[in-house]
Amino acid sequence: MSVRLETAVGALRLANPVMAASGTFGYGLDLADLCPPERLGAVVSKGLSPRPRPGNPMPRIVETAAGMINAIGLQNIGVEAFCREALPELRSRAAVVAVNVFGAALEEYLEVIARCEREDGIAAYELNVSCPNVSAGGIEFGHDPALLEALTARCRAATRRPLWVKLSPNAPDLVATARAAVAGGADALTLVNTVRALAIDAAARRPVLANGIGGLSGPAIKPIALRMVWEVHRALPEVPLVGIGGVETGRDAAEFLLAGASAVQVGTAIFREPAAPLRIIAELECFCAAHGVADVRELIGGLQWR
Amino acid sequence: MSVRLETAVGALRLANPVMAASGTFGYGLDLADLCPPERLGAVVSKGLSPRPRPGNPMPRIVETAAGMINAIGLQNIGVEAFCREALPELRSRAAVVAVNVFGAALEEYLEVIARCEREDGIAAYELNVSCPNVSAGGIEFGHDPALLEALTARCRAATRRPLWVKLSPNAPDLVATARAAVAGGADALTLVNTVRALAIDAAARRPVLANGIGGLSGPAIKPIALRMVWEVHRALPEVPLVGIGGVETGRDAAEFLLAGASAVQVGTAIFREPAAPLRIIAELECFCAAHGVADVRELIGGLQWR
Amino acid sequence: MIARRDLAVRVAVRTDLSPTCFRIVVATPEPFAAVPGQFAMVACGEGLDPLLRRAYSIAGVARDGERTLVELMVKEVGRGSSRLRRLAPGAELKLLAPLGNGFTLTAAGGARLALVAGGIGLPPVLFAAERLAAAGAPFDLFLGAATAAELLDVERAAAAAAACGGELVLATDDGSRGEAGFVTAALARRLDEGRRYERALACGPNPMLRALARLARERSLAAELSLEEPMGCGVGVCLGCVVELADGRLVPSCKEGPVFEASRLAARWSA
Amino acid sequence: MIARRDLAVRVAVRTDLSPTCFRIVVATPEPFAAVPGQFAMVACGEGLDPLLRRAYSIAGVARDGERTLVELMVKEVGRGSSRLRRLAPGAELKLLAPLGNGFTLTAAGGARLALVAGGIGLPPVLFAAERLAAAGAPFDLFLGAATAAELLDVERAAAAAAACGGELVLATDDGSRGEAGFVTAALARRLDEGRRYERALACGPNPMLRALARLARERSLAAELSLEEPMGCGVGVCLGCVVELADGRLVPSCKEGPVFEASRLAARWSA
Ligand SMILES: Cc1cc2nc3c(=O)[nH]c(=O)nc-3n(C[C@H](O)[C@H](O)[C@H](O)COP(=O)(O)OP(=O)(O)OC[C@H]3O[C@@H](n4cnc5c(N)ncnc54)[C@H](O)[C@@H]3O)c2cc1C
Ligand SMILES: Cc1cc2nc3c(=O)[nH]c(=O)nc-3n(C[C@H](O)[C@H](O)[C@H](O)COP(=O)(O)OP(=O)(O)OC[C@H]3O[C@@H](n4cnc5c(N)ncnc54)[C@H](O)[C@@H]3O)c2cc1C
Ligand SMILES: Cc1cc2nc3c(=O)[nH]c(=O)nc-3n(C[C@H](O)[C@H](O)[C@H](O)COP(=O)(O)O)c2cc1C
Ligand SMILES: Cc1cc2nc3c(=O)[nH]c(=O)nc-3n(C[C@H](O)[C@H](O)[C@H](O)COP(=O)(O)O)c2cc1C
Ligand code: FES
Ligand code: FES
Repeated sequence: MSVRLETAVGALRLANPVMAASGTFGYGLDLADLCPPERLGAVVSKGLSPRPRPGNPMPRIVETAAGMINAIGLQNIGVEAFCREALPELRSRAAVVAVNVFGAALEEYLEVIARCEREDGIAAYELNVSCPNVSAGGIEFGHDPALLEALTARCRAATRRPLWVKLSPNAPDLVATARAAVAGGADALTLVNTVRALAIDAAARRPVLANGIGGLSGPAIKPIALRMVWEVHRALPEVPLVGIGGVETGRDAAEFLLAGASAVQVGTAIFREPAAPLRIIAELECFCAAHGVADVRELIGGLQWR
Repeated sequence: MSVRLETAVGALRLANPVMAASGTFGYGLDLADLCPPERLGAVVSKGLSPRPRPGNPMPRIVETAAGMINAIGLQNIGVEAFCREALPELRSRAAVVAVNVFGAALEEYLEVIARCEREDGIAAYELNVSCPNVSAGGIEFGHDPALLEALTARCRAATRRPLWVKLSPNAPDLVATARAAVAGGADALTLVNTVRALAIDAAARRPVLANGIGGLSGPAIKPIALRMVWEVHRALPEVPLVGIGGVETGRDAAEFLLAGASAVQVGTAIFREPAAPLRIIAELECFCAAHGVADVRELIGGLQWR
Repeated sequence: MIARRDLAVRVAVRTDLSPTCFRIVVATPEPFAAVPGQFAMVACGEGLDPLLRRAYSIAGVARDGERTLVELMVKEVGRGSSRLRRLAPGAELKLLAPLGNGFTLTAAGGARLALVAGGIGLPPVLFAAERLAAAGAPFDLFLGAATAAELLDVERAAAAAAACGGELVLATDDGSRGEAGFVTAALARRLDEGRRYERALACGPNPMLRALARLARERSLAAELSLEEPMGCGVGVCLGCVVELADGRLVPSCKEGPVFEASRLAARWSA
Repeated sequence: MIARRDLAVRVAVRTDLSPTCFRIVVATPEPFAAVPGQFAMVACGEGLDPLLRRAYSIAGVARDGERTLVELMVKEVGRGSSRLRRLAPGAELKLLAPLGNGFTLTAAGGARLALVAGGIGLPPVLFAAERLAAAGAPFDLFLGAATAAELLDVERAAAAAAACGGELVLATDDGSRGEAGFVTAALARRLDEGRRYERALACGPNPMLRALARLARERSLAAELSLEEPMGCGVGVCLGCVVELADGRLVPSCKEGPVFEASRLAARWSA
């Protein structure tokens, strides 16, 4: 049985529903030998700020049960270097590129978008309003619906490209946050970012990470992420969603699609296995074939509530 | 080196800081052959309602990565049966018993407490205001600070015994909820209950659990629970806390103590290993001895923030 | 009855029984005994994956010099069973056992039992057969599977049945060995022919158990079914494995079961 | 240089080197080559525990008929290494390699290198020693450990050093074998005696590397240090392993390292 894997996130058509997540695939080319970006539905860049950022002190990552906590602190090369160093090759490979945008203030988001608007080959913007690592940073936008709506509206006005807002699982009211992003003009919502978490070095009596708190990702959070995708899908069935959180297998991807996502992103799994997104695409295809799904879009939102 | 393991949750003194959590140790005697309740700091009963409850339809549990989701639906034998069938033997074993109280309405909490007040041998009440399983049930109390304060105050007025409030990790504002419980007269806070989560059977296109949503527990949530204990401890340093969520080892217990808990509860680990609480006590003692901790209370809140 | 214990055991033997099923025999220096139908909660692999133990019916218990051998039969299905499959002799394993109630093996003087197993439901039934054979109690043994390759340990089953003149009836859904069709149909044919049983003892997939419960109700045959509900703890404290009884109560099948009198179960079991 | 690949390999040999350290040799039918100092990201165990791969320095690469043997030396410390320890020959393993940059093995005609290893820092240093020995390049080999039992593979090290007339210097913190005290002190004594080295190549615990960096700065000795920062991915995308350079940049040590010129590192490395 041949399976159609094409999907779309709003108006953006993707060859398959599996993307590499922001912060886990570098600038799209770092793993090109093991996982060619052009074979993925899309690649999302590491969060880009107007200028390079050094990030947090070490240690920045720690493993937990079926998960990891990171507090990278949004280290990145800056939007300028991305546009000059990575984008040309991504373009020539015809990879679908979403730029993950991060700013310490509203103006910084606009700066990043403005710089990217001068470039071809960017398929969408994904606003990171949910990174829990930088206290002066994005976290406030993602936790305050009014602020988030204003941010989204300003970014919306700055581009005609698809605009995704990446939601925080730590927001006091997820659905209210989702509505605010949509009200501000988001074309789609990505959910979820990492869950605020703490690891303690008991012998040293200190947090393991230099930053103290970090963000939990990986299979541990999958059941939470799935629940959130479903909650937002149920509240806003017309809004395209991108599901993320602990996707490790094609079956996981199918679960997110069923919960209402139009596509998924793969993060931590890439650290375990750089070619994980390719394997997941293949497994998703097998899953569809085995279950009589001729078109992967049949799965989207197909969960039958009991 | 000899280690003092005694601790106290508010005025309640415990021989050691390790309790069996509500819903994972039956009524305190079910595993007495493998894990004698009198050897634990305390045992917390399965959530008791005024009358027996049948609980949710099957399936009720599903395993996830380093965790499990349950939607038992608070099946229990009712407070009357507990007082008649379990309490006498718990008393004669001199086990320290906390009664986990659950009600579909405020009056039901009071009913359970009133019945228990007629009995000796109950060391504390733990109000379950956070169970995410029964939509008509406790969830509203735990998510609305005003309601929670009122509930706590009414229960406070009904007993002179220590009153613990068990917080939900799903509350929109954890610290506000904690403050409300304390304002209502709680002697201590237990945190956390399970995290709302969803597992999907992709082949069947249905939630795995009959109830749809359930509560995630186990090692997967430990980093989230630790973060929450620390956040509440930092906001309310004078309030005794009982830490819970994924405790599997003595080191995990030490981490919760460092984050600010005066004692810990062990839940899912008991399913993996009925004698887990005993092992955890022994490991905690070893940890203390190895790190020059003569009195386990030295650990409480001892985390040095970076 | 021996008290349940959390035993640290070592794998003595690991052999394939079919392309998907295998036998694991573990050895313990501790005294151990079990009733057919009882089970063990087995920690399948070190660490946290999988998190929960898996329930496996005890397929046999034997004394071997200083140690006791406990036999399990497992079908490779998912995370837990595939970890078990990869164990080599000498590997350590934790095993909480014996758990649950077990079958009623006594029969009124000379009365015959019908032992019915479907697929990987064999272990407790084979254990029962061997116990009955050793006691000289008469029974017929019905083994069903989807196809010939999934009929496990047929020679041992034949020997047990032969020991007291019982019949071994094989049935496969695809007719590749023994009678074609479901094993419950094979039993029904014996009843039609006038054979009488004091009681049927059965373990297998739910559809088989339902068919048997229906048959038992229709023919007024006493039947004990060993159920396999998903289990979290195996010891009655998680309430994840409850079974609905005819009186409406939901009882943990790990504690009140896994073996239930068919007539005690809620109507949907024999509907 | 051979491209990195995610290889599915099988364990060929697993032997103990000390009470806590062991050797694992894996075999692959694929062509494989590596530079001393390069490492592999190894998936230690099936399933999700542990979640992330662990980095292990390559201790040697050898051709064996149709297959290539890749050697690792591991100290049992935690979840990952204890899983590896329990692997039996034939077990499957995934191994992403070769990764990182490796040591500079060329030296100006006839100039001597100082190879310095502390504890389980031995593998890349031994690999370098054997490569240099094969090429006839002169070096002295300094091996340090806390105690005699933790000096690993001394005979192989002696053979490599002997091959081109180099000295093998052993040092233990407790003086139970070789010179008493830190291995860097043993190196300092040689420098004091007037011995000259083109460059030092070192791997070991951070305190040792710091001591070496200090020594190198004080004596104007070029030194390359192989660092072991906690790694998430090993391929430069998680930014969990960054090292601060003297110019203030934070660079992923898995990609720009793990070997760094000591003088390139931030001042705190030689403070
Ligand atoms: C009392 C009892 C006795 C049992 N005896 C045996 C035995 O002797 N031999 C044997 O091979 N198995 C037996 N089982 C089943 C066994 O406990 C495991 O469920 C089975 O091995 C699958 O586990 P896994 O980790 O390999 O698969 P998983 O990864 O857990 O799941 C694989 C698939 O099986 C399904 N599944 C999981 N658990 C169950 C369950 N309990 N019942 C039905 N489907 C399930 C899952 O939904 C999934 O689709 C018994 C179960 C019970 C409750
Ligand atoms: C480039 C590189 C090369 C390495 N080469 C070798 C080698 O050849 N042989 C070898 O035995 N080990 C080597 N290591 C270390 C190895 O990657 C693992 O960190 C080590 O085996 C511990 O893993 P574990 O899972 O057993 O312990 P874990 O359960 O991860 O941790 C056990 C303890 O070790 C600490 N720890 C974890 N990771 C590191 C780390 N990277 N550095 C220091 N402490 C850590 C933890 O904080 C914990 O206290 C190397 C590391 C790197 C980065
Ligand atoms: C090391 C690391 C760095 C990350 N950096 C970013 C980032 O720059 N921008 C962003 O929106 N999300 C970032 N994330 C979050 C991931 O994109 C993703 O939302 C999260 O990890 C959950 O998915 P997973 O479980 O598949 O990893 C990062 C995650 C990790 C683990
Ligand atoms: C099967 C099951 C039943 C539970 N029942 C209750 C309950 O009746 N009352 C309650 O307050 N918490 C209940 N809990 C929550 C636990 O007490 C505990 O808060 C949670 O499981 C997290 O701890 P753990 O990770 O150690 O399991 C239950 C948890 C599980 C897994
Ligand atoms: S499996 Fe936990 S109660 Fe039966
Ligand atoms: S380990 Fe991930 S960037 Fe180096």
